[in-house]
Amino acid sequence: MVTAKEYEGQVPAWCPGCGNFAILTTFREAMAELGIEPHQFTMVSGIGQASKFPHYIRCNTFNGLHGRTLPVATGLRLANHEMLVIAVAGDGDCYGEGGNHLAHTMRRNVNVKLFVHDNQIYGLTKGQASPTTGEGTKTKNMPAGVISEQLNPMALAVALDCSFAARGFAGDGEHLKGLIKEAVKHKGFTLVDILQPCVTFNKVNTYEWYGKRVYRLGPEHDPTDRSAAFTKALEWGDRIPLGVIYRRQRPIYEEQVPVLARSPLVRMPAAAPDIGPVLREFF
Amino acid sequence: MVTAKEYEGQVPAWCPGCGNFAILTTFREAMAELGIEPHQFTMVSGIGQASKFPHYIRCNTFNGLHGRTLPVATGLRLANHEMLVIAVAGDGDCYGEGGNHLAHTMRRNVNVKLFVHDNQIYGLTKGQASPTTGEGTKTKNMPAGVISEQLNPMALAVALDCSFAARGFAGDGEHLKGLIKEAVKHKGFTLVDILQPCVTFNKVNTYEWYGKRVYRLGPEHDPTDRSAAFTKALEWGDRIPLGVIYRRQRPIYEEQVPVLARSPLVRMPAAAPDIGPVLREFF
Amino acid sequence: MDYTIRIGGAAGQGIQTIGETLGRVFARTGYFVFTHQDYESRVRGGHNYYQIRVSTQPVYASRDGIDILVALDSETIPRYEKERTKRAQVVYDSSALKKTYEGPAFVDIPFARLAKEHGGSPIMANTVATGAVLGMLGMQLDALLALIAETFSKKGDAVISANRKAAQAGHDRAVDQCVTCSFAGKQEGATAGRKKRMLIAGIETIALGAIAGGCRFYAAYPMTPSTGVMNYIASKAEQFGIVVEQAEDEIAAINMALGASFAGVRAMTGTSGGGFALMVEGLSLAGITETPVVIAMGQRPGPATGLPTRTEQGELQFLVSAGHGEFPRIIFAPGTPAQALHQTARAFELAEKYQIPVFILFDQYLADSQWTYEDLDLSRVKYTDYRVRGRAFSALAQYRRHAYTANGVTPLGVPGDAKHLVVTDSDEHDEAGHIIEDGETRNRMVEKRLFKKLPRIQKEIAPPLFYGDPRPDVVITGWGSTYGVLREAVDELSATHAAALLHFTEVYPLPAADASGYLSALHKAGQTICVENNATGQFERLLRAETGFEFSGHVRRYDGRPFTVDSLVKELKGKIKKT
Amino acid sequence: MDYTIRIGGAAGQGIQTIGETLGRVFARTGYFVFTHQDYESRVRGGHNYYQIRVSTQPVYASRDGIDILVALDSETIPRYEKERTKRAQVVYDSSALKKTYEGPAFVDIPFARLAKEHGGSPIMANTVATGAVLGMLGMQLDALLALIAETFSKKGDAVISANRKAAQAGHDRAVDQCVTCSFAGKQEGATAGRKKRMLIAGIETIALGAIAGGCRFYAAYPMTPSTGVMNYIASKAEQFGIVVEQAEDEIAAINMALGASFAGVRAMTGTSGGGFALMVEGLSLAGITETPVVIAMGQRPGPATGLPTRTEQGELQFLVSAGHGEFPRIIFAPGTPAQALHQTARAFELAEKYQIPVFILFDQYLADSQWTYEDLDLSRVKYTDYRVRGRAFSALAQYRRHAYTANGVTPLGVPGDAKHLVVTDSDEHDEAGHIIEDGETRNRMVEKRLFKKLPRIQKEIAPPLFYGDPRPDVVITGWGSTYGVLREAVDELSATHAAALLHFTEVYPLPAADASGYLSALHKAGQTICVENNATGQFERLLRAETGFEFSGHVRRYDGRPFTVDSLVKELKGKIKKT
Ligand SMILES: Cc1ncc(C[n+]2csc(CCOP(=O)(O)OP(=O)(O)O)c2C)c(N)n1
Ligand SMILES: Cc1ncc(C[n+]2csc(CCOP(=O)(O)OP(=O)(O)O)c2C)c(N)n1
Ligand code: SF4
Ligand code: SF4
Ligand SMILES: [Mg+2]
Ligand SMILES: [Mg+2]
Repeated sequence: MVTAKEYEGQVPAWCPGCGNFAILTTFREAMAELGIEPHQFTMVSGIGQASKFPHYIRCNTFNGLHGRTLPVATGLRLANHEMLVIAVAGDGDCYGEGGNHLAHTMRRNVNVKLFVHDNQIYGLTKGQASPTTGEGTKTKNMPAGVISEQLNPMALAVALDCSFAARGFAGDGEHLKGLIKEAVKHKGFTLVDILQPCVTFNKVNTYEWYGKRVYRLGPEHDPTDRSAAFTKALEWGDRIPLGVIYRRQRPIYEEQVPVLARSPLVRMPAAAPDIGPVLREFF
Repeated sequence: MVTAKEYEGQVPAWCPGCGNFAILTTFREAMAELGIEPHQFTMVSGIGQASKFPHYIRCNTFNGLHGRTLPVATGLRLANHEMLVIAVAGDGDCYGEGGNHLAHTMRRNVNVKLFVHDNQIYGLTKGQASPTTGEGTKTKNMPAGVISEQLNPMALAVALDCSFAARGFAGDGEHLKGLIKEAVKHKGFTLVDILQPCVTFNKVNTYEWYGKRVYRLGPEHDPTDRSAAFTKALEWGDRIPLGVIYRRQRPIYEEQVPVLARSPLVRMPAAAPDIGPVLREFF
Repeated sequence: MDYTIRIGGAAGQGIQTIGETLGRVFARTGYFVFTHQDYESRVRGGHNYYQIRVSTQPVYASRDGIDILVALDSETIPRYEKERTKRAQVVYDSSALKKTYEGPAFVDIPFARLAKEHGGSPIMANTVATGAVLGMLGMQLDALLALIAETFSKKGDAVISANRKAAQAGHDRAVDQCVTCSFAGKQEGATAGRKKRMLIAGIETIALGAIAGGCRFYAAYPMTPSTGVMNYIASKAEQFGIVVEQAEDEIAAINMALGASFAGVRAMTGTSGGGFALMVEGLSLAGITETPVVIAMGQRPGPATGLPTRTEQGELQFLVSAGHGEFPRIIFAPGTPAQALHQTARAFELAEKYQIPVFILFDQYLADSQWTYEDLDLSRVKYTDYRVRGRAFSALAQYRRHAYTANGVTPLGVPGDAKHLVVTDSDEHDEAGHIIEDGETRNRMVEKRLFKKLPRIQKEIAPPLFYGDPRPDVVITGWGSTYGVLREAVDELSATHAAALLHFTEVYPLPAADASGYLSALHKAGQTICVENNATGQFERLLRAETGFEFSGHVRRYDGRPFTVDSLVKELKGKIKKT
Repeated sequence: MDYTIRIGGAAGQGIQTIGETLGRVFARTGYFVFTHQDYESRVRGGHNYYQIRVSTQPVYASRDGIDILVALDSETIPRYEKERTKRAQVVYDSSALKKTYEGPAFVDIPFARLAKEHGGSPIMANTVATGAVLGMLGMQLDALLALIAETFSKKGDAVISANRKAAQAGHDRAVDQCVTCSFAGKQEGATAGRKKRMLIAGIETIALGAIAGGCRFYAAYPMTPSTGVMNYIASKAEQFGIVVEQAEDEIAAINMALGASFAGVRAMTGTSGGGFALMVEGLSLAGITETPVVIAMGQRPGPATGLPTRTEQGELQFLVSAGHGEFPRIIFAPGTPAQALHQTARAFELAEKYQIPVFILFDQYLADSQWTYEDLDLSRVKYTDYRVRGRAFSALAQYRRHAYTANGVTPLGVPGDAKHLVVTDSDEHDEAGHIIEDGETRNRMVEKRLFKKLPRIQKEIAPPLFYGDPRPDVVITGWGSTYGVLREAVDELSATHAAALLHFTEVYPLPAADASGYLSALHKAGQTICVENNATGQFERLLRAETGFEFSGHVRRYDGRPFTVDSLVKELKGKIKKT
C-alpha cells in the first residue's frame, strides 16, 4: 500500500498559514487512500501559487502556462486515456486567463479531474482581483474597488452541463478528501472548486469568514436535477454550500473518438505507417 | 427622420438565401425606427460571415479579429460612453474563439449590444462545427461527427448574470426587430442570439427546421426570475423559445468607474497634463 | 505542347470541379500538369479562377498567357482580355452570360441546355464544359468517362450515364464548332505510351507527410490555408490511428499538442499567421519544456486578416523570432508538394530527436497548387522512435527529465510506463524538472537547451539547391513555394544569361555556410537577385543577419498573388544589369 | 564616499521597507543613490535582497562588494561571505538568526528586542535596523525621523513617536557598538549644502511618462515586471482622468486598448514576454488598422515562465518581428528612469503621429532600480493632438479613414464627432476602410502603411549616445537598461584603455547609419564589444541584419541577474586583446 508520505515532493514555497497546505495534505491522503501510485497519474498545472502544487506531490508533472492547464490535460488524455490526469489551477488561472478552455472542456467531457484552488485573488502576482473576488474589494490597481460581478463557478458549470461540479473548503479536510476521491472515481470531467484562504492578500475571505458560512450539503440536495442544482449554485453569501452541486453522467469524450476504441494512441506502434496505398488515390 | 435606406452600405458577399440578409434588413429598419443616425453608433465585429455585417450598414466600424469583438467594444465604450456600441459576431467568433471575453464582458456589464448570428456552423471557413453545432453533425474534419455537447448560450448568459439575454430568429423579422430595439434601449450588456440559417453549410438547422420549432415567449415567462430563466434557457429541441429569456437591471460598468462620472474620456483635454506636482512625491 | 486553361466564375459555380477534373484527366493521360487557384474570401459569388497548365514537358509554375478561357460568369471575359494569347479560344454559354461575343476566338456552347438535353439536368453543365475543353484540345474522352464512373460510383448508373452523355455532348459540340481552334487535331495519338501521373497539391502532401512521419495527434482551429491539412488527416484518421481534435482556439490547439507529445505520441498543429500569433506563448512553452511539436504554418497576406485566401511569404521573420526567451527551432519551407511530404515527415523526426518545435512554412500558393508526379519516393521517409518506453524505461536506474547530457538531449520518458516520474515545468527548472531560482542552474539549462543543441541541429539542415549554369553571372535566389517559378524563370533566362538558381527549402537555421559553399557561390556571382513574395525582403534580411551577405538586387511581390513565369522573367531582365 | 549596503532576508520580512527607507533618506540628504533588487517568485520565505549604493559622486549601477550587510535571515551571512569588502560590517540580530558571529566585522543588534523596549512592538524591528545602518554610517537621524512622520502620518502620533524611538534606539546602539566601524564619524557635516534629490525607479517613470504623454486608457493583465505601471497609473487615475482596466487576459488587454484608441483617446497596455506573446495578433491588428497604441514590454528571463522575477534582455528580436504580415513599429529601450519617462511620453506622440504601435522595452532591472535626480526636465514632454475632432472633423468635405496621402498618414477622425463615418478593418481594405480583394488596392495600401511611413519614422529615431574617449580603440556597445553599468565600466576601463561607450535607447528601427556616424565610429574602432543581458546576442544580430556590421567580440549574461560594474569590467578586460 502506498502511503501519504510517498507523495511528498519539494518543500512548498507558500506563505506560512496558506490554505494550500491543508489542500496538499488532504490530497496526499486521498491519493493514498485511493491507492494510486505516484507514477500512475499526471498532474497538469498553470502558473500561480496553486499551480506550484504538483511540485509538492511526487507524480508525473506538466507545469505549463498560466491559464492553459486544461488544453494540456486534454491532449494528455487523448494521447493516453489509461492515464489518470489531474489538473490544478488557481482561480485567476482557470476562470480568468483560461476561461475559454474551461467552458469547452466541460462541453467535451474529457475525463480530467480539475481542482481549482479558489482563493478569490491573484496570489502569486501579489493581490489583484480574480474573477471570484468580491465586488468592491480594493486592490492596488483597483483603488476604487472591483466593479465586475463575482463569477460563480458552480453556476457556470451547471450551465455548461459539467459532468461533476463540487465545492470544497481547505478548512474542512475530511469533507474535501471525500470530494477528491469522489471526483477521481467519477467518470467524466470534474470541477472541484476549493475555497482556499490566502492569508497574505485576501483579508476578507479568511478561514474564519468561510468557517462561519460553509455547510455540507445533505441528501436533500439532488445534484442530478439541473434546475435545482442551478438554484443551489446561486447560494453564496451568508451560507455557502459544500459538496457536489451538480452531477450528470454522460459518455466521456475519449470513449466517443472511434480510433481510441482500439487502444490509447501511446500504445499504437511508434513507427512509420505505409502511406503507399493512399498515395494511389491521387492517380 | 432617418430611413432604413440611409444605412445601406456595401453589397453583401453572402450566399443567396443566407439568413444574414433577413437580419440585415431587420437591423436597418430597427435603427431607422430608433432614429439613430449612422454616425451615432459604432459597430465592432470579428471575422466570419456575420462579422462582415458592419460593411453592409453605413456606420462607424471597427472590423477587428476573429473572436475579439467584445474587448474592442469594451475599450470603445470606456473611451466614449456616450457612443452607442454594437457588437456583431458569429457563433464561432463569440462562443468559440472569443468565449472568454463573452464571459467577462457579461460580468462587467459594459453597455454594449451584442448580436450573435448563430448559424450553428463556421460559415466563412466552409463548414466546421461551432460550439452550437448539434452533436453528431458530420463535417470534413469530423467525419465521425461532433462529440462535444452543444453550447447553450442562454444558459451561459443566465449563469453569468448577463443583464439581458434574448433569442431571435432571422425568419421572424417583426419579433427580431422588437428584440433589437429592446436591446438597444436596455441599459446594460445585452446578448441577442439570432438563429440564422446558413443555406450552404448547415443542412440541419434550416429555415424550415427552425420554423417548426420556434415560438414567441409570452407574458407567462418572467425573465427576472433567474432560476426560471435558467430552466427556460434549457429548452431546446422540439420547442425553441424566442424572446427575452433573462433580464436583470444592474448598474453598468461605465457608471461605476469614478473618473467617468466627470465626462467621457474622449471629451477630456487632448493635452499633456502637468505631472510636476506628483514628481514631488519622489523627493 | 504547353497550354494554359483558365476557368473563371463565381464561387459556388463549380470552377473547382471543372478544374480538378481536367487536371486529373490530363495527369492520367500522361501529361505534365500544374494548377493554381485564385479565389476570394466568400462562399458564393464574387470572382474566382482555376488555372491549369498542361504540357508534354515538365511544368513547375503558371504562365501568364491563357490559351483556353472557360467563362462561367460575365466577368471572366472582359477581366482577362489582355491575358489571352494570340491563339486563345474562349468557351462560354451565351445564355448564362446573357451576352454573345463575336469573332473566331469565341466558342459559344450552351452548357446548361446541352446538359438538360443530354444528361437530363442543367446541373451537369460543368460536365458539358469539361467535355468541351477536351474537345477543343482535340483530346479523346476515355479518361474523362472513366473518371466520371469513379466519381459517381456511389450515385448509381443513371447518374454516371447522364454525366457521360453530357460530357460527350460538350465534347462533340466543341469539336464541331471549334473548327478554327488552333489546338484541334494536334493531340491525336499523342497519349500513346505515356505514363499515368499522380496529381497532388501541397496541402495534401503536408498531411500525407504528417501521416508518414507517424503523427498520432493533430489539434487545430480552422484557418485558411491550413484547414486542408486537418481535413485530409481527419479523413484518414481511423485508418492510421490518429486523433484529430478541433480546438476551441489556437492557444488550446498548441497546448493540446504539447500535452499529447508529453504523453508520448507525435503531435502536430497547423494554422495561419493570425492563429500562429496566438500560439506564440505555447511555442515558448515547447522551448523550455523541450517538448517536440510540429507546426504547419500556412502563410497568407497580412497584417491581421489581410487577404485570407491569397498568398504571401510574409511570416519567415515572425517564425524565426517568435516566442519569448531564447530556444532552438527548425523552419522548413518546401518548394514542391514532394518536398512538403518529405520535409513534414522529417519534421517529426527532428522535433523528437532534438525535442524542439519544427515548422513547415508554406503558403496558399503551395497549398492549392497541384503538381504531377510519376510517384513519390516513400523509401526516404525514416522513423526512429526517440522515446524511452515500457521496459526500457523501467530498466533505467534513475530518470530525470532534464538531466544534463553531453549533447543537450535528455531521453523523453513516457509517463506511466515506468515508476520513474516525468516532470517538466515552464519555469526554469533543475534536472528533475522542478522550479529553480539560482543562476548557476539557469546557465546550465541554457547551455543544455540552446548551445549544445544548436550546432547539431544546424548539421541536419540540407544545403540549398543549386540549378542552372555552374558558373553563373547571375544567381537568382529564393525560398519555399517559389521554387517552380524560379526554376522556369532561370530556364528562360539561360537563353541570354549565364544564370543559376539558388533555392532554400530549409531556411532556419540556415545551412552551415561552408557545408555546400553556397555563400561563396553567391559571393562569386556578378549579380545576385533575391526573389520573394513579400514586401520587405525577409529572406534577404535573414541571410544578412546570419552571414552578412548583401544581395545586389531583389524582386518582390506583395499583392497577394503568386509570381508567374513570364512576368517574373520580364522583371528579372529589367533588373539584370547589362554587362 | 561610495558605500554598498545589502539587506538580505526572506520575502515578507520587510527588506524592501528598510531598503526604500534608507534610499529615500540618503537621497534627501543629498547623496547619489542607486538601488537594485533581487527576489524570488514567492510571497513569503525564500531569500531576497535589496542593494543600495550611496555615494557623494553620481552612481549609475551596483558594485559587487558589500560594505554593510544587514542580515534579516540566517542565509544572508554565509551566502554573501565572499562578496563582503575588507571594510565590510555585518549587522544582525543574533536572537532572530539564532546564531552569533564573532569578530570585529559583526555587529549584533537585538532589532526585535529594542523595537519592543523602545517602540513598544516587535514589528518595528525594521525601523531599528534602519536606524542602525544610519548609525553605522555615522549619519544623523533627522531625515529618517522626518520620513517616519510622513510615512505614518495617517496612523497617528503614537505610532510616529514609537517608530522614532525605535529608530533612535537602533542608531544609538550602532554608534555605540560599532566602534570599529570603518564608516563611523566620516559623514559628519558632509550633508551641509547638498541638494535634496528625488529617488525614482524605472517602473514609476514609465507610468509617469504615460501620464505625461496624455495616456487616457490603460488596459493590462497583471504580469511581473509590468504590473507596477498599472499600479502607479491606477493610483493617479482619478487625478489625471485615466481609466485603468484589468482585462481578463492579455488578448483582451490589447484589443481594449485598440478600441479605446479608435474611439479617440491615447491608449496603452503593458505586459511581459508571455503576455505579449498573446498580444501578437492584436499587434498585427494595430498594424493593418493603423491604430496607435503604446506597449510597455517588461522583459524577464524566458522561455515561457522562466525566472519570473528576474532580468534579461531577451525579447528584442521577438518584438522586432512580432506579428503576422509586415507593418512598421518603433521600439524604445530606455537606459535610465529619466529616459523611460521621456521615451514613454514620446511613444504616445509617435504612435499617434504615424498611427503605429510603439514599444517601451524595459526589464526587471530597469523597473526596480532606483536612481537619484535633482529633477526631471518636463519641458521636453511635447503633446500634439493628431486627431481630427469636433468642428474640425465636421468641416472636412469628406473623410475616408484610410485615404491615400502623400506621406502615408491619414488623419484619425474621432467617431461620432461628425457625420463622417470612421471605418476600419483587419481585412485588407480600400480607402474607406471596406474589405477588398484586388491586388492593386493591396499594393497601394502596403505602400501607404509601410513604405511611405518607414523613412519618416526612421528620421524620428535618436542617434545612440556616445560617451568616453573621442578616438577610442575599444568601443563598448549596449542597449537599454545596461546604460548605467556600461558607463561606469567605460569609466573604469578608461584608466588603461582608450575606451568609449556607444549606447542605443532607440533600437528599432535603428537610427539612420549616416545620421550620427555611429557606424563609421564602430568601423574605425580597433575592437568593438557588444554587451547584452541575453544568451544569443540579439542586438548584435539586429545590427548585422540592418547594417551588416560585425562586432569583434561580445559579453553576454543570461543567468537572470544584471551586470554589476566590477565583474563586467573584469570580463571586458579579459576580452580586450592586448595591443
Ligand atoms: C500569460 C500570463 N499572464 C500573466 C502571468 C502572471 N501571473 C502569474 S500567476 C498569475 C495569477 C495568479 O492568480 P491565480 O491563478 O488565482 O493563482 P494563485 O496565485 O492565487 O494561486 C498571474 C497573473 C503569467 N504568468 N502569464
Ligand atoms: C485567429 C483566427 N483563427 C481562425 C480564423 C479563421 N476563421 C475565420 S472566420 C472563422 C469561423 C467563422 O465561423 P463563425 O464565427 O460562426 O462565423 P460565420 O462565418 O458562421 O458567420 C474562422 C475559424 C481567423 N480568421 N482568425
Ligand atoms: S500569497 Fe496567498 S495563496 Fe499565495 S502562498 Fe501566500 S497565502 Fe498562499
Ligand atoms: S456560408 Fe452560410 S452563413 Fe456564410 S454567407 Fe453562405 S449561407 Fe450565409
Ligand atoms: Mg488565486
Ligand atoms: Mg457561424
